Amino acid sequence: MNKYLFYPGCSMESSGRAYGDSIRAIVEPLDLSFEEIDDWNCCGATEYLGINLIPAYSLIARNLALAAKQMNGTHTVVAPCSACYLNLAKADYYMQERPSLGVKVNEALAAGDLQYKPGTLDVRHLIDILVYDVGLEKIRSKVVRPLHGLKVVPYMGCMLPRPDYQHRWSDHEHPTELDDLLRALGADVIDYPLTSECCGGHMTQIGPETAFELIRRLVADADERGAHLMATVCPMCQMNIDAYQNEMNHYFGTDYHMPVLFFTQLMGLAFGSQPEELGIGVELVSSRNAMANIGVEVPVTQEPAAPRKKDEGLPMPRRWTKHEGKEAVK
Amino acid sequence: MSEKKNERVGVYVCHCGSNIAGVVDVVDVAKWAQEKLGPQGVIIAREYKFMCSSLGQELIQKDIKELGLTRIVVAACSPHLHEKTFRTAAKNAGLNPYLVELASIREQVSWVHTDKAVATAKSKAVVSGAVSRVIENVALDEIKVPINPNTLIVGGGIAGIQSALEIANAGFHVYLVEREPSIGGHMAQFDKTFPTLDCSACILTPRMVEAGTHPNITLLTWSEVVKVTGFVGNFNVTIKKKARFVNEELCTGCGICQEKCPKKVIDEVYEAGLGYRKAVYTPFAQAVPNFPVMDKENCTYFIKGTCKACEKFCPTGAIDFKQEDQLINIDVGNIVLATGYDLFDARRVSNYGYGRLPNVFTSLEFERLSNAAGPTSGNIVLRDGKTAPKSVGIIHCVGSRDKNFNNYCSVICCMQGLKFAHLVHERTGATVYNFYIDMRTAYKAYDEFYQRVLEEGTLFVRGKVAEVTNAARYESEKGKLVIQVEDTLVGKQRRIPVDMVILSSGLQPRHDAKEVGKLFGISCSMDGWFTEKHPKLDPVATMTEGIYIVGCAQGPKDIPSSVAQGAAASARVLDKILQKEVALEPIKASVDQEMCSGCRICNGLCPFNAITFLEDRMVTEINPALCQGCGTCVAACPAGAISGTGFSNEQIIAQIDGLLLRNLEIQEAVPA
Amino acid sequence: MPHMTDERVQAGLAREEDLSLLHEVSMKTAGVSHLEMCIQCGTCGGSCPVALDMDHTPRMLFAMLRAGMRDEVLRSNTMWLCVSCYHCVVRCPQEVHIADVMYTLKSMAIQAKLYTDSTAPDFSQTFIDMIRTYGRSYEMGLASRHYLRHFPLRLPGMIPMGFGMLTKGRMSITPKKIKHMDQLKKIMARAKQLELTS
Amino acid sequence: MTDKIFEPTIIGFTCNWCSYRASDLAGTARMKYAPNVRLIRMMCSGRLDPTFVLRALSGGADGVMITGCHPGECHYIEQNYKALRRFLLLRRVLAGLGIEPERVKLVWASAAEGARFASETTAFVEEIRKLGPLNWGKPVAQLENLQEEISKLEEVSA
Repeated sequence: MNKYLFYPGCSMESSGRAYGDSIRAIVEPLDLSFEEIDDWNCCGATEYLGINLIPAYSLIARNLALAAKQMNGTHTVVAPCSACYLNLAKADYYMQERPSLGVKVNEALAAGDLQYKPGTLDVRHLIDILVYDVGLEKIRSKVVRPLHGLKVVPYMGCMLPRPDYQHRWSDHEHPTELDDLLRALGADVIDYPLTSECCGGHMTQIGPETAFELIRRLVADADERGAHLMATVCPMCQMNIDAYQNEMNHYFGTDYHMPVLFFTQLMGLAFGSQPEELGIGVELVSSRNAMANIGVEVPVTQEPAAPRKKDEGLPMPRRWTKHEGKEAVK
Repeated sequence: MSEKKNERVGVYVCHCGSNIAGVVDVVDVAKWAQEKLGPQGVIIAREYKFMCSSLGQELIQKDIKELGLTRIVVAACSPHLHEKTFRTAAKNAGLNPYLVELASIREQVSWVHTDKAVATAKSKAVVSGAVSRVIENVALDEIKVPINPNTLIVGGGIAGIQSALEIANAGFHVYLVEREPSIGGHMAQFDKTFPTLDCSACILTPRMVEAGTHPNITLLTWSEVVKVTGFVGNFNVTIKKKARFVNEELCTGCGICQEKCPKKVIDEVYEAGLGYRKAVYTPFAQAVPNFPVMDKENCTYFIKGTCKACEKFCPTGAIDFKQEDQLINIDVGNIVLATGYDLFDARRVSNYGYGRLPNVFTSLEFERLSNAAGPTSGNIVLRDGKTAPKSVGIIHCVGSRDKNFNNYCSVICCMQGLKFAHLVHERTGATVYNFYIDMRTAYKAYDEFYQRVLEEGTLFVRGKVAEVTNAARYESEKGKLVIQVEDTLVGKQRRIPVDMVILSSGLQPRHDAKEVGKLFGISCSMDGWFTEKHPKLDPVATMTEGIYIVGCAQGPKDIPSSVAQGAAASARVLDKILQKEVALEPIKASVDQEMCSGCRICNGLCPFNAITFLEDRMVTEINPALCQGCGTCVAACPAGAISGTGFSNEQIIAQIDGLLLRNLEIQEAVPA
Repeated sequence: MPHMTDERVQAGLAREEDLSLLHEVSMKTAGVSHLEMCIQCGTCGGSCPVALDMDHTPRMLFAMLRAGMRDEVLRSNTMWLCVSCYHCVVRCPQEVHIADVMYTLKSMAIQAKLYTDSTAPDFSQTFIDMIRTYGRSYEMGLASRHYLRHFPLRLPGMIPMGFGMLTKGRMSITPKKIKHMDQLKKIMARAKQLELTS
Repeated sequence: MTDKIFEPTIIGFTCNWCSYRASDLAGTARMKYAPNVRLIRMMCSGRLDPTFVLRALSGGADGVMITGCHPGECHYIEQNYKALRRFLLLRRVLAGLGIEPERVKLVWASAAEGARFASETTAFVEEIRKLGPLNWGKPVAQLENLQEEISKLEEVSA
């Protein structure tokens, strides 16, 4: 049983409820034990950093300090939300890079009888744990209902692979962790060039037109590539693309219907859980048609897009892998 | 520590114009030395504007003669700059050159500190250390060794070829070692050369042939240096000649074996992965030598045990499947490294899509595409092998000037990008965009070439390209590669759809440069290029005497500079050869066998195998010819039986005391 | 000693007195900003997904910082449009912490009251008010308060979405609160003090 | 005197090929660093006899900085590893003598790392400043006996 400290983040209890439900469904088959950080608080998302520096980092660091107190046998904090993951990782990193910041943040924490020594914890995202600790082999072994026939675009979003302080990801631009994981579930993974583009973040709140354009780009390209649905790793991405898709369609006069599910929901399905246990159905852009492709729920079929023909031509260079990079640097 | 010595020391403090005098009160330092260090033996201390000038040197020489000085301290720049100057001056005045010490008060004081009082005080301490030390110096004689007139050149690109020809033409023998089956290097892959657009093969192949047939050049291709021992004038080198599986005595280079070989493989080296070759092959038609090599990994016979088509058809019976790697041992006096560069792996810049988006090409791929002898016979086409592009984007600085990759300018990429623009215009009539951060065309006739390309109608966009994507955002972008960039001169983000993208990839050190450096005992810079002895005044020599570096092994450069360096290194080698012998620094360790207890602690410490234990007498001995003078054994000897010239315990301890001004205390406690 | 980037000043490579505005921004930014290293290549402006809506690209903003154009910089909408996608940050050849500099410029603009559109600062303020009260974010309260103030006309259009979120259990009507609100308040009060004195 | 900032005196040992050249480069590039270190050039950090360090510390130095080529980059192939071993041993001996082992620091700097040389020097001066003056008045003769101890321990070296 692999133990981790768990920082759920605010949306796990509300807009990202389906994420929380589906995580609970996969934890057991994968022998994972997540221990929630006691009395954690909001990380401040991207809002606090733009107002004050020290309060913003102190808010984040309270969670790190609480987690450090709760360490017993593990020093890894898992965050399923990309924004939370980034904020926690960032505070840990900058408190080291700029020692004067670390000193001040600790001074603030001291007012609440807390302290945090940067570098104490390893802050990691859920998918990082699944791909690199649990391993694709084990995930593959738990699949009882392969997702053959489900055309998925893997959408990693921006705050996960970047800025990547601890060099955890395969690539900043086109990370392949989610592709690999979905493939292990048997899904038909579509190469998605926009995998790490932004969903609009908080712009849905403060500049909706700007956000709609970003959502349009993502949805239009996924649609163009014949995807049945998008798989995401972040509750903010899910919320923006799912909840604002209708608004976006209205704004541009388009008619896209691109469901967005959490990757853990797809894992749960593949592991044999029932759709309702996984929060499938709470999305606003219904995945009903998409799910029909793998015989889940109501059998309303959607036409699959014709596969492209590959022409013979000049040979292509091999694709770059991080592994190669490490060798070259050596 | 030691008994009082009666040496007559002269101290000379250099102003170095204002370089030192601007921060250090040199007059005060000299005055202090004369007063305070007088009891130590300083009988004269002077300051002078430029000690290294001939007048400055004469000043010292005059004092040596007139005041009978027996020791000299020059407080000036780093010993790496002028130690030799002042040693020679002393020698010419009849004083043993090793009785001169330099105290660095420029690189270590005036250039790095700002507070005058502190800098002056530190200078005094540094001078005091040097005075204490020089008193313990002993006269040494240079060791002269004969120079072997043969030269090894590693790397058969244009720099190595040039270097080899210069030395061979002067009448001395050269071993030219090349890792690939043919000499020619990267230049053999190019189509045209900037700025004159000479055909690369046309100007290179005559040189290759000359090197291949020169009576003074032994060409060892498909070979690698595996071991180097010895020192300047007397290197012993082991070279591995890899099995070619083709008998060079019998092969006529007719090419039938290549024709008949059924195994096609992607040619990752010469064709930059864009074309194919056979398992038995010469990389290109003009290869020198023209004997093919067999690629064991891909040969059907070696994999499956049957085939031998080449053997069946070879008219002279030159195919030899039983051939084995051979070790060749040679003696040479000097070594020139011309090992070249690797192209930056553009796949690492994943936002440019190379390796993911088919119609993104690297510079070397484009060279092959545009080369009449290349896989498309010089037709510039997309990766489908047939469609000509209607619009082409050329991206500069790929992997260069970027802290995420290589933090230096690769020098050639701007001109290379301009050359590509010209060739695309000329061959396809396509619209061409060049994306640059800064246009660097600083060399003879280079900027004129830029203007020519401007005149041809190339569209220049100043901005480092952010990404190349196949995710169309608008209808007009569908099926295209979109280059997204900030046009910094307009201040707006632009998305430019094109059919083809060429990445002007930078140059980087050979992947094995570090190991090669270690093999030859030279160091690499932070970026991985071989380090020259002096960046301005000694650009082809290295810290290791007798080893020279030329061409891109030393840093990114174009063909003219590589050729110039090749020739420059040859001049340095010929200079050494013609002197017939070389003087070595007499910094060596030796064992006082009376004091040696035979404990053998030192025995395992020497990486040069200079230490041997004499079983019969139970003492250790050091071979001065092999000793490199590092002093590790000196430091380790518990009996104090090993001493090292130039850096003896007495010298270093005296210097420590001097630096801490303990010499003053002692004098005060015990008046002389 | 004032620190541009501590190491570089000590090594004599950067002089902070020439670049006072740039230095100020750098100092107020988390981590080591490397702002003085910008070579104006435009990677940031090229990478930005929302550059088209910005009045100045980030690159131009950095040039303006160098030129000491304080008011023009703080009045710009650039930082308010930043979506923190970090594309520019990982691509920047000079390792400038662009996204963090944007946060700094937001806070400087708020202090100088130089932003032209208050939607973004208000949203941030509302958001952190929620956190200061509950310790957690409260989407229902946030969305309704924010939309009511800034997009009242849009609110009816948002109702189906809000309704959907509610019926599907994705938004709760009551906020959650952490246990040790007192502790968090003490920390935040001290942090605010430190912010003012630094 | 008491309220004056303590300016430590430090002896630095450099090797001829990497770290001394790094200090030269720091000079050529006019990088500024703390003026408290006085350098001694040796051919290799492997030449460092622990006696030298003890001599410096007993003779008035407050700290000693030992510098050499990066591991694997030694001009003499691997002698800097021997310096590393001696350094570790030396720190133990110092601790045994009641001296803060932090007073001796080992820094690797290649010939290209002028900036590193400068920043490491400044950092070390600050570390020693925090430790305060050493004022080690023990007679030198006593220390020299230690050399024998150290050499014996060195037999482990390959």
